[in-house]
Amino acid sequence: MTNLTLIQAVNQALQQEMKRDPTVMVLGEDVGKNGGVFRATEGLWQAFGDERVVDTPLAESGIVGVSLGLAVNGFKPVAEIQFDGFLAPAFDQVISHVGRIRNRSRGRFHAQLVIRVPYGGGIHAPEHHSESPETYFVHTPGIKVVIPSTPYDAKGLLLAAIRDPDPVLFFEPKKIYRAFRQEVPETDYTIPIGKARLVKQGHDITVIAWGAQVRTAEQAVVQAKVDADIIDLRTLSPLDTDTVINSVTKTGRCVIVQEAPKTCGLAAEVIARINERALLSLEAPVARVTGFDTVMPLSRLEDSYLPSPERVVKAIKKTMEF
Amino acid sequence: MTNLTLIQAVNQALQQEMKRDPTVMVLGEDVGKNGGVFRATEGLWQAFGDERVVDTPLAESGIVGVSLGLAVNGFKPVAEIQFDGFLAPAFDQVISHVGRIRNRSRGRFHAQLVIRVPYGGGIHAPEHHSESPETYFVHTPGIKVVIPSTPYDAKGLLLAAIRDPDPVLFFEPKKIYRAFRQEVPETDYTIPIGKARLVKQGHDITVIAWGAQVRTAEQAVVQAKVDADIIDLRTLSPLDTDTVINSVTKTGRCVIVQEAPKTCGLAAEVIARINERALLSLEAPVARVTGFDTVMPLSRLEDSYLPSPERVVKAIKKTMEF
Amino acid sequence: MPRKTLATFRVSSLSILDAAGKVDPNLDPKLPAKTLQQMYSLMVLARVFDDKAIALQRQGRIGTYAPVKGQEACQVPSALQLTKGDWLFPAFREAAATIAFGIPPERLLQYWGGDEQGSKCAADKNLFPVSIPVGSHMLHAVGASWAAKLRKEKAIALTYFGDGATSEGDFHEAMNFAGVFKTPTIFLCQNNQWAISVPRERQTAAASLAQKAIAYGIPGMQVDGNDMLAVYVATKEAIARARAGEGPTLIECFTYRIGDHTTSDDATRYRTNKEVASWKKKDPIDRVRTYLSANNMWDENQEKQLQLNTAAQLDKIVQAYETFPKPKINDMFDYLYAQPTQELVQQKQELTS
Amino acid sequence: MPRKTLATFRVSSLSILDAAGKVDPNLDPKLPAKTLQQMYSLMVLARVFDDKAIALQRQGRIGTYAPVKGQEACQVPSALQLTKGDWLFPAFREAAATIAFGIPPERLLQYWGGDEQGSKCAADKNLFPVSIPVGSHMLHAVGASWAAKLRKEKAIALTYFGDGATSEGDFHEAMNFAGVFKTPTIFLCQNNQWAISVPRERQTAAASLAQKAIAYGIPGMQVDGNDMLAVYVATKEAIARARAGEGPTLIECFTYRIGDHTTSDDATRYRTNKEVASWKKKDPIDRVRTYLSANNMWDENQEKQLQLNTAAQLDKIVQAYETFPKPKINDMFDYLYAQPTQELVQQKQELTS
Ligand SMILES: Cc1ncc(C[n+]2csc(CCOP(=O)(O)OP(=O)(O)O)c2C)c(N)n1
Ligand SMILES: Cc1ncc(C[n+]2csc(CCOP(=O)(O)OP(=O)(O)O)c2C)c(N)n1
Ligand SMILES: [Mg+2]
Ligand SMILES: [Mg+2]
Repeated sequence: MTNLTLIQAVNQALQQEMKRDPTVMVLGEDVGKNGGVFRATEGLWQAFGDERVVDTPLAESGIVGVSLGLAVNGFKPVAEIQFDGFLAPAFDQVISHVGRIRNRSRGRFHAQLVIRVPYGGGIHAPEHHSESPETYFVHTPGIKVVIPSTPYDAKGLLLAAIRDPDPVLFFEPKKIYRAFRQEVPETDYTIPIGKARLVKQGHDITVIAWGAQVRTAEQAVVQAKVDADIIDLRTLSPLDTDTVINSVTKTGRCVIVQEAPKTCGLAAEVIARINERALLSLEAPVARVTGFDTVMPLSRLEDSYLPSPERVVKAIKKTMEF
Repeated sequence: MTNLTLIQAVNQALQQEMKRDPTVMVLGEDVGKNGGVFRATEGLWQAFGDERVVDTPLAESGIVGVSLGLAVNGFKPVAEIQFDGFLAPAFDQVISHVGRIRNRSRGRFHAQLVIRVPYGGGIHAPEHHSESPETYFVHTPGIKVVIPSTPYDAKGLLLAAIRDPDPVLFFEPKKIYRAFRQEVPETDYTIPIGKARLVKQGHDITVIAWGAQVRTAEQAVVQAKVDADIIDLRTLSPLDTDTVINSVTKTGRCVIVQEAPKTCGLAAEVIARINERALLSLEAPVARVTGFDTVMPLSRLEDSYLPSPERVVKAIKKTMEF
Repeated sequence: MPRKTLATFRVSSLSILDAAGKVDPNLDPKLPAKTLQQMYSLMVLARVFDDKAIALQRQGRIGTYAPVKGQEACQVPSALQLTKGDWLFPAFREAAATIAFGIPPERLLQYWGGDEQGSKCAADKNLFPVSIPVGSHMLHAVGASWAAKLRKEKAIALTYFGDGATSEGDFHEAMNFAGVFKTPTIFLCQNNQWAISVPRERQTAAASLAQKAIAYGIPGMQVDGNDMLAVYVATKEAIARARAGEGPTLIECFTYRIGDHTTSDDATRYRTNKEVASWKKKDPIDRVRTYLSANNMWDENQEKQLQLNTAAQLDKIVQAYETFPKPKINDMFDYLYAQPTQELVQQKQELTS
Repeated sequence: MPRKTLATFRVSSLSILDAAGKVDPNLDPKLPAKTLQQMYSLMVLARVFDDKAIALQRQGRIGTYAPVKGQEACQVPSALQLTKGDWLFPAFREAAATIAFGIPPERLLQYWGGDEQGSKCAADKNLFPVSIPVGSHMLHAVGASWAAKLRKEKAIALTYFGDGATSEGDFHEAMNFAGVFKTPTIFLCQNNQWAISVPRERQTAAASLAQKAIAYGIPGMQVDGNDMLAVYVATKEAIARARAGEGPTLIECFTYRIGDHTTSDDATRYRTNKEVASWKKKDPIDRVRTYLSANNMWDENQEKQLQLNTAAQLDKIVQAYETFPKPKINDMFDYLYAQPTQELVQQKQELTS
């Protein structure tokens, strides 16, 4: 056991899995000697060399498309896209090919590949460096979408993702890359993809979040002094609907915290599922605390854009008092 | 007044607007001499010449990126993306640039441009030719998303889109390009972007659809023999929430028909808004009849994938009997 | 104003068997008669298959189809040289290459007939499914061949695409990755002069597509794509270089699409009969027959026999296609992931119950 | 095996003012002293601005910043030649070009300080906002300059980007569209040898970036990017060609990023001090001062005066920056559309109430 930050846990997972499985490769921009702009791949190039830790040309569609080719021919690429905003140039490869190859070939080929992406706002970075693009991929068939919110989960989920026979988009909440440490076993363990985490149990209300917003939710619950279930979705696709429904059936009230723009965000899907399976349990409308339907602003206004504990508290209170 | 098909109405709108406004340009793959693979741009090249009706190289990102450049320097490009599935290569330009230039430049530049895209399934076309990608763009700030379901609306909405000072993604339901004719005035008229259409008024239930699925909804309502409000959303972004809420407040029941994969589709957002503003009016969960969370199959299974009147009837009945 | 010359480049072209069926003796690869006859027979099969597929589409027995007619000499001599372990990444107009690669042609009908099962090739064949998004699949060829190289295998990847595809960003990224990582990838561009209705000159201001290789520091050449021998030789050399670890090659096959773009297209809208007729005179199959006959490697009897055999083969192909079981509704749910998600299981139940 | 030569290509390179400050007399454009002094002064201003921006970042007074140090000679002589109506499309490292284009430098600080208002240039300046997604903005330059051409105006567009950007698909599509439509676009590639930690050789196997122009049938050349005169001459010719309707040009400026990639980067992790030191000897500003002094166009007094003036100017710039009003929360809602949507109005209310 060591006390690790989230990014250290990512690094450890990569280190250990590359050692264990010689078909695991890491590729992307600046992942080699530089160890990644966030240092997620630090030390890998030194340990595993130029053929397994590959600095690529600056081309995201190329990185993903070539990774698919590597994957169908026996490798397990872990591609890094440097920032969330730069997934967009790779969008076509992800949705038109990566998510389809198993289905298109009726199982003859499949893509065991992971795309790691530093995700979300909170570090006052330039434009396109603070995006929350999960909706695009949760809506897309054939890809799994995972996002840890703790160092422990980061390691276990990343190992599960690399071993998953299907493509996994692995978002890493960059705001909390180094925000806190947690005991992370050095041993090999996985956390099942598709299962949410009950962060805390309560009776009055369900608060749902993922990524860095789990911390916002936790803070808000303390501030609001409510007895809440807090659910960290952990896997965004496939969604763990049962955990959500069980909780909401119990509490009858729910607030969802989402960093992405509001409209057509994942929170809407969660609400739709609650509507479908737990409507009669609801004592109040499910509330959304989200980013706004505008572009993530540059740093001066970033904090106004992101969900804050205060906004979540307000929503909790409104929901409790409905 | 002439009896026109939907695609003829699109063509007429383009003809008339190009005549009226010399800054309107049409560009895309095969839009020139060939008149577009669906003939939407038929006759334009002959009428307006090589400089205003431009066959481009085969590159969607290029088409959209260059259109943005044309737009900021005084033209009003109407770009055609040949099929819905080929919007994906242009995704980065649309979300990273087209939807952002006004905000990014604090109003110094803006993009008065339209991207026309034949949309959706139902014509037994090859893979990637039958997609419903609206979620990706409704979730994206800065772009409007419009989809007509009748010839009359097609003309009025397209004229409004070309004249809108902001970028509009204009989806055209290809299944009904030639499915029926409607009286379309030859005169100049626009239909406001952002307003839904009440197709039919009723009391028992609200059925919501857009694009080709409006017809499915209409057929289902007849088959189910219910007295329904049928709403054609017409503009998907910004959503006309008021029309939805007014109707659901009245009927207390709602079915949404969506061709796209279920999870994180637009129907979820509509449900979220109903939840937020009309929860207490609901007598039953809002039902979704959608495409499935898998890849649109090739032609043999296409009809099983698409929402059918039968599936909508089933959902209506279940909702009525809840 | 005088400047220093930083570098000079040369792009070469190759043609061996001309339209009249005459071989350039200096360039003749002197292939065994058997090889020549095999390639000829495969081209003939591809041609009748193509006609049949169009007929089936007209009868509503398959869906949209993209004919290969006129491009057989680009595909057969190149795909035929692939050996066990090699990879083939087609676009959507590669019926001839697919057949030459040894895939049962009824699989092509199954695919174009609207059933994904048609894309499930045998375990010992590395044929990637048809890739509809133009230009997007070359990256996969780069990746797969890179994997082979990393494992120190001799396998290579051959990928086909059109003149239009060279305009896509992914073409650029694929060529560039291949150059940087020296992957054993053959980029075979079938410049058939048209991308649907858009002529080659509208795709790029470059005088040739072959010269695009210069941008990536890799070899590129143009060959007569209606010349079976030139394509054979160029591909052979490229494959040898790839297997020897010398990296990728771009081959521009200068050819022509004789038919419509697909069965949904009407090419008379945008090009002249005269142009088509002039290319028909350069037919890639006719010239081989002329050459073989003139050199005593083919006679009327053999031709008759071939026609009969091919017709019989075609009947069997169509029969095999029509006896394939219909796709099941479950198929669209069951192949998306190794294990269907709970949501998919529910959706399947909902639909099938 | 012999083949015909289809085509040959030549890529040229240009350098006029060497690292020692010596001019090649055969190539000397013989610019008026005033022009030379103006360019020199602007480069000096850009240099001190750059240092100041880094300092401000260290003090937390602006956010991440991408230094231009070492690349001033790529930017000043090119941007300075733009005239009214012309367009400039920067990437993110174009402080020197932006200043030379006549934009108040405090606007740069405002932008890097985290306020979009910094990107709102004056109505008579066509400066596009900083484009962070690498390679994506050249398409806009093609479109804007095409628009000018269609209106038969003389305006052109100049766009800057790095060696890394040439790997992106959008670079390819932009160059290709420009070639096909002969748009008046100058593609100025600052090959500063690094894309963050990735060296030039890893971006492409091509020996030069200039040769990539061959793929698009447009002129391309390499110039010494630390040579103000070479950049001036190459850009001037390209602009003249563009205005004359002769289409686009690719100019590869061979240069070096002296500083870190951005203030978030630590370049010592991936490159040697020796390499940096060797490039410092080729400083683009020093050589101009040496040249001007040796040719009686600059003396110590002028230098002193310039340093004083520049320092004073810099103070004013910082002061101007710090007196800009803070961005308002409303800003993020009010500029997305011409008219905010109902949803945005509600969201704004929700946040600000
Ligand atoms: C990304 C993308 N854009 C558009 C299309 C529609 N489309 C199909 S084939 C084609 C032309 C292809 O031309 P080329 O690459 O020359 O191949 P050819 O059809 O001539 O074999 C187009 C535009 C597509 N399939 N994919
Ligand atoms: C599409 C995209 N991918 C990745 C990044 C992250 N990134 C910012 S600058 C940079 C390197 C750019 O290199 P180059 O084009 O040579 O320009 P330079 O920084 O050297 O001026 C990278 C990878 C980005 N901004 N955009
Ligand atoms: Mg073609
Ligand atoms: Mg660089």
